[in-house]
Amino acid sequence: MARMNMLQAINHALDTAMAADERVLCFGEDVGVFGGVFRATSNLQQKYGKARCFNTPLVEQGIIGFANGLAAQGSIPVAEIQFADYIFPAFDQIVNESAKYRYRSGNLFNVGGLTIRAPYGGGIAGGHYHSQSPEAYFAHTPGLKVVVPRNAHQAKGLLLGAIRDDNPVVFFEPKRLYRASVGDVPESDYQLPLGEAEVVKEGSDITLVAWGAQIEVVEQAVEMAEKERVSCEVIDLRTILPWDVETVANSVLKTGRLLVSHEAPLTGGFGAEVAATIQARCFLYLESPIARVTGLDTPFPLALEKEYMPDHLKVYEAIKASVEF
Amino acid sequence: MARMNMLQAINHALDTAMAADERVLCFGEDVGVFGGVFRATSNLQQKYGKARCFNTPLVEQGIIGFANGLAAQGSIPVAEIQFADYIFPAFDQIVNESAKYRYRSGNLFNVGGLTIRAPYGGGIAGGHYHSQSPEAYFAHTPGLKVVVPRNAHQAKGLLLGAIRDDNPVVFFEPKRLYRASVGDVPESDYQLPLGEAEVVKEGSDITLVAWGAQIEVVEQAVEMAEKERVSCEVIDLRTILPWDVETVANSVLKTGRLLVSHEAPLTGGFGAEVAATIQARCFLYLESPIARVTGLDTPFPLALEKEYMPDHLKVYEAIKASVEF
Amino acid sequence: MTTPSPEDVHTPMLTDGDEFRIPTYKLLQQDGTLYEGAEAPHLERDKALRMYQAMVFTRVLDERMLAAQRQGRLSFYMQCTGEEAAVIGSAAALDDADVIMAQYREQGALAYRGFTTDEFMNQLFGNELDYGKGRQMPVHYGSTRLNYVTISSPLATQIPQAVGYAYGQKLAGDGHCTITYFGEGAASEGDFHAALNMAAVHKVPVIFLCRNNGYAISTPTIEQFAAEGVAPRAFGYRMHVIRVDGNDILAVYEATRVARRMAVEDNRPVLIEAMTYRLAGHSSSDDPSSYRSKKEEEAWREKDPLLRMQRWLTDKGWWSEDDEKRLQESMRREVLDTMKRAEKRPPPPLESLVTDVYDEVTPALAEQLDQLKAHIRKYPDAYPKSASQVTGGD
Amino acid sequence: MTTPSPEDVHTPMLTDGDEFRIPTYKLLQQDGTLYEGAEAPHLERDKALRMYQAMVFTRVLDERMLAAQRQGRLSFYMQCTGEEAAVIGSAAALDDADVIMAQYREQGALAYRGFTTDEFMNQLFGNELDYGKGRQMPVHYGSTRLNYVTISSPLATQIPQAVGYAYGQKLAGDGHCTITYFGEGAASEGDFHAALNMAAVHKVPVIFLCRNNGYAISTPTIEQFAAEGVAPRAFGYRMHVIRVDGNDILAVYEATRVARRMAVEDNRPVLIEAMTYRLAGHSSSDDPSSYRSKKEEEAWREKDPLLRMQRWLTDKGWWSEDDEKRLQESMRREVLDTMKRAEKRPPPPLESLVTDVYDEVTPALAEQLDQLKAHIRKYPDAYPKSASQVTGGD
Ligand SMILES: Cc1ncc(C[n+]2csc(CCOP(=O)(O)OP(=O)(O)O)c2C)c(N)n1
Ligand SMILES: Cc1ncc(C[n+]2csc(CCOP(=O)(O)OP(=O)(O)O)c2C)c(N)n1
Ligand SMILES: [Mg+2]
Ligand SMILES: [Mg+2]
Repeated sequence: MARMNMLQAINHALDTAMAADERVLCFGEDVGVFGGVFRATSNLQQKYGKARCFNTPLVEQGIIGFANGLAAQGSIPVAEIQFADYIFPAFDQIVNESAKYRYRSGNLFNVGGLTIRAPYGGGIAGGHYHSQSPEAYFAHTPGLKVVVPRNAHQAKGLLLGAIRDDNPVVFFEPKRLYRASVGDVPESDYQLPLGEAEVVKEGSDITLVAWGAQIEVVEQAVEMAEKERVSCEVIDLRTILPWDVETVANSVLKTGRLLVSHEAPLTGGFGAEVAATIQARCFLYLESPIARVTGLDTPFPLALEKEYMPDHLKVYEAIKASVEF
Repeated sequence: MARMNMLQAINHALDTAMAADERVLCFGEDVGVFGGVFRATSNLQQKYGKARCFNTPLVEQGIIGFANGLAAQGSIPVAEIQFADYIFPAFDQIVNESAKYRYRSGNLFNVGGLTIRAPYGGGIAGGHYHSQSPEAYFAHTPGLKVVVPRNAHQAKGLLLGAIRDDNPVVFFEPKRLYRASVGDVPESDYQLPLGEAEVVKEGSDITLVAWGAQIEVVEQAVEMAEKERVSCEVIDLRTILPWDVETVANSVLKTGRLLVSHEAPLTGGFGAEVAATIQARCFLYLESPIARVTGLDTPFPLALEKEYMPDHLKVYEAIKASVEF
Repeated sequence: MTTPSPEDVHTPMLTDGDEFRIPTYKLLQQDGTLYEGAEAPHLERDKALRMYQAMVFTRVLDERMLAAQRQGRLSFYMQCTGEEAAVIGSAAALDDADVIMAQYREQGALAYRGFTTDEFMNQLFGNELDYGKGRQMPVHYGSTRLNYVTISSPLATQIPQAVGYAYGQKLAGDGHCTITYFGEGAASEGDFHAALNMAAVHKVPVIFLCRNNGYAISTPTIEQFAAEGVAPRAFGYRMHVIRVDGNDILAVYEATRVARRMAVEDNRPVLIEAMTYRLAGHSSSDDPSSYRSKKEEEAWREKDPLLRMQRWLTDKGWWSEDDEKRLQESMRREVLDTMKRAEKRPPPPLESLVTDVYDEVTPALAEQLDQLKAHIRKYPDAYPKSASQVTGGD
Repeated sequence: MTTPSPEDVHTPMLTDGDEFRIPTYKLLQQDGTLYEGAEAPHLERDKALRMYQAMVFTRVLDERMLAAQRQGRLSFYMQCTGEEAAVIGSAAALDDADVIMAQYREQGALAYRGFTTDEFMNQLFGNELDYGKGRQMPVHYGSTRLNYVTISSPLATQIPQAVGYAYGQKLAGDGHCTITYFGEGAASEGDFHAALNMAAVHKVPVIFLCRNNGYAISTPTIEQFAAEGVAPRAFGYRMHVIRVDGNDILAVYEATRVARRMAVEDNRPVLIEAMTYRLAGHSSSDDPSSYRSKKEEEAWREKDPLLRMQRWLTDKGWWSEDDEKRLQESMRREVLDTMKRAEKRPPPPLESLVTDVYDEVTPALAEQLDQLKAHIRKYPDAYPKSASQVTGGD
């Protein structure tokens, strides 16, 4: 075990993956000598050479197109998109190509080796174009896996899991936690499973579902709520697609209440899917409407970011509203 | 009034808009002399000249980038994307640019004049890449309007509404109905409102929400259900974003049951948003779980398209399950 | 980065590159003889005949399948007609283990590599033997055995993928390269630009073969780009380029052979622009008469690449009228017989709806399949293709 | 399409365009004198001083704001330092009614057009007077008055937009054009390729000005493209191109003037590649020392475009050391005073969270705002920026 922040944990995961399998490659804008604008790929070029860790020209659609081809060939590309806000030029390569490669070819070809890493989310005064949370766009795309870690330990284990998973994975990293989330992380090679949510905290009155940086926010709200004797169960979804319906449904069958929280705008956010599925699965057990605490239905602001965000106070109020319904 | 199919109605709308305002331009791949692969822009180049109706090079990101600039300049571009499956290379220009132009500039600049037309949906043996229904991707994007007409009359009125709406509109045309939907369409200039759903048929036992070609499917199912004395209310959402929560909620308050149906895959489809919102708004009035009848969580198939589709039989079964819950 | 910087200038001189036009490389004339000063590439008789037979097969397949589409037996078809030399000449210059990432009009390359008539038909009819499990429209072939990556409809996406694939080949050090085919229309996509740039920067053994066939559906090249063709774009990436008469199989073969050597031996990517013409409609859904003249078509029909090679072979004494007749007949028969077999085969099993979305069927998909089966059991008549698979319960 | 087709060839000759290198247009030497044989463009004294003052203002603004960022007063900043001649020389060659679509490092153009210090500061501090209503990061300026379209962070998106904008200008027939600025890094995006191609095909009055400043964040041009620069890409579109010394304001001015004439009079788009250097870090978050040498930076500091123009002005007798001192001082004072005012101003009103998403606030957004207000009323201390706006109830 070592104390690491999330960036170090990610760097460690990449290092581990590259050391263990020479087919693993890391590339993207500024990921070479510089180690990426957040330094997630620090020292990898120095250690594994320019052929396996390198800068690409500034073209996201090319990065992912190139990565798809590499994966089809049998390499294990880990492509970085500098900010999740800049993943959209590659949307076609991800949604029409990565996601459908295996299906359309009847499994003759696949890009299962592909992992796409991108820092996402708000809370760093990044404004309009350095704050978006686009997970829901990808979660509507069968064939992809979408993964979001909540802390350093999870980041390393899930990233190794993603790299070794035989499906294309979009791995969103909560950049607000890059340096803020520090914890004990095994230096050994370990993987956390994709497709499995984790019950982070057990409770009996209400189930709270979130992922990534929002888990911390939810935990703050829970602390407030528990002082008022509301017993909260907190679930980190971890994998957004395919998501772990069973774990959430079982929890709601027990608590009778559900709140989902994410930074992305309300409308069409992944919270809608969770709510829609769970209201059907747990209809007779629900004691109050499923609540969603999310970003506003606006583009991401800057000066009023604090007001925009689904912070712990908003979550806390929604918990209260749910239990007092 | 004249008998028109949906293509003729769309062509009529474009003609009407171009005649009424010389700032209106139509362009895209093969839309010039050829009139588009479906012939929606037939004769417009001949009538209004090459400067106002023209072919573009084969590059969707360029088409929409160009259209954004034109709209910012004050023109009223109506850009065609040949198939909705090919809109993804333009995703960045739509989601990061069109949608955010006004907000990010504090309304100094906007692309309100922009309309993007694209044929979408299955049922034409188009397989994997000529069948997708991508409306949910756009519905998660504040700043856009997303509109889908269900028949020829609606197509003309909504398209004129979209062209004249001062916001960027993505207008998805159900290509399965292009020639199949024939009806009386006024030859005059008329608009239908965006943002308003329409109660297509009143009923008291269950509310059925759909849009585009799926309305016809739902109506077939309703016919079967009503034979068994289930009174169905059918709502055509028409505008997917921003959607008309009031009309749906009022209906569900009355019927106590809701079914949403779309062709797109279940997970993260727009049905999730409708279900999530309505379970919260109508919690105490719901007599059964909100049902979703949708495409499977797979890419679009070809040989087994019939099996994949949310057809009238599946809708009918879901109606029964809901009222018998 | 070896040549010195050119002189500075002190008066503003703008250039559009028109001084630097790229010539067209040609060897074979339409009458089957070589241009003066031209030398035929070294080609063994067997190989030359293999190439020619692939051309004839492609032509026969195209004719028969278009007819089948017209008869309503097939939903859709796309012809390679007119472009056989560009496609087969280039494929023949490769090692069969080199990887092909094509657009959709390159069935000739697949035929050259030995895709069987059965394999063609199974895909076209999307039956239970289709490798693609009936998920894509006709002509979306793929073969791992033949290193032919399954066709994908979104244009140009395969071009940067080919660069990535070839980068992997370079790392693997197996001496192979990737060729990617695309139309002059597809070359307008952003993915094309990304691909050429990345290939040049990362020194990737990839060959970009642009079939400039004059049209992208109805759009003529003059509305696709202002330059004479796609070739000068290579200069923007300091990539080697050669423009070749795409109806001249010898020139295409030789250009590709030279390009392959640069790619594989020096890791230098090459762009080849094959000047040709789409003699047929864009697809079986298209009628070109509304956007181009019969006269133009006729002029190009005169340049038929098949006839040109046939004459060359005949001149060499490697081919006769008799051979031609026999070949045509046997191929026609084979295509028709195979088609009959293929169209009668059942569709892929119902399970194939949910397999291959992921490496393993997820619980949610298994559940969706179960629900679907139960539903079909209730309404077997409504789902004739799969009813028999679910009746009897499971 | 006027020049005849070049001769056919019968041996395979590949070219990468290296024969056709593009020279750099230069007028002014670093010592302020013209190159031999060079002729200065016609420039009135007033105009020359307006250009120079914009350069100085930009430099002063950059220095002060970087310092402010280091002091924690400003969240983020990006400098134009080293590239003032490229940006201001080109802007000065336009009509002020021509439209500018810039990347983010072109504050010089805005300064030249007359964006006031207040306007700069209000944007930088995202206060209630920021036209952008505090929604974007610092340096995302925009001005309708000055025909300067609001900056957008996603790279290269403005390039095809500029083509569309200019197409609209052409239809309107108002004799204006659009210029779009972008870095050599952004030119790798697919949108660049789309834009140049569409501009050439549709004959659009647009000027593409590429600031080739050697780096895209940490990525040097050698890892961005294999060619010497961006200029030869124009050949791919049969577009006119000129490469210019970007630190030479006279050459940039004249190149742009000529380009503008081609654009506006003949509807011929032009690509200008300005060779320059980003003297500062990429942004206030960047430290370039880890990816480039001090020596390299020093070499370019020697080519300072400000000094070069200052010397030329001094030679002409239009400028003195005294003038310089006075200007620097007054600008510094103005920037500091204005900054103090701007940073004290309140943020935009709470309502601005939901306005401008659409032309009108939708009912759903109005409801979200109401809920937010009610919430802030409950926890005023947690939202200090907006609490005062909601207390007292509404
Ligand atoms: C991204 C994308 N946009 C549009 C289409 C529709 N489409 C299919 S083929 C075609 C024309 C392609 O022309 P070209 O690349 O020249 O190839 P050719 O058909 O001439 O062989 C178009 C527009 C598509 N398949 N993909
Ligand atoms: C689409 C997109 N991808 C990545 C980024 C992140 N990014 C911001 S600036 C930059 C480098 C730009 O370099 P260049 O175009 O050369 O301009 P310069 O900074 O040198 O002026 C990058 C990668 C972005 N803003 N947009
Ligand atoms: Mg073509
Ligand atoms: Mg740069």
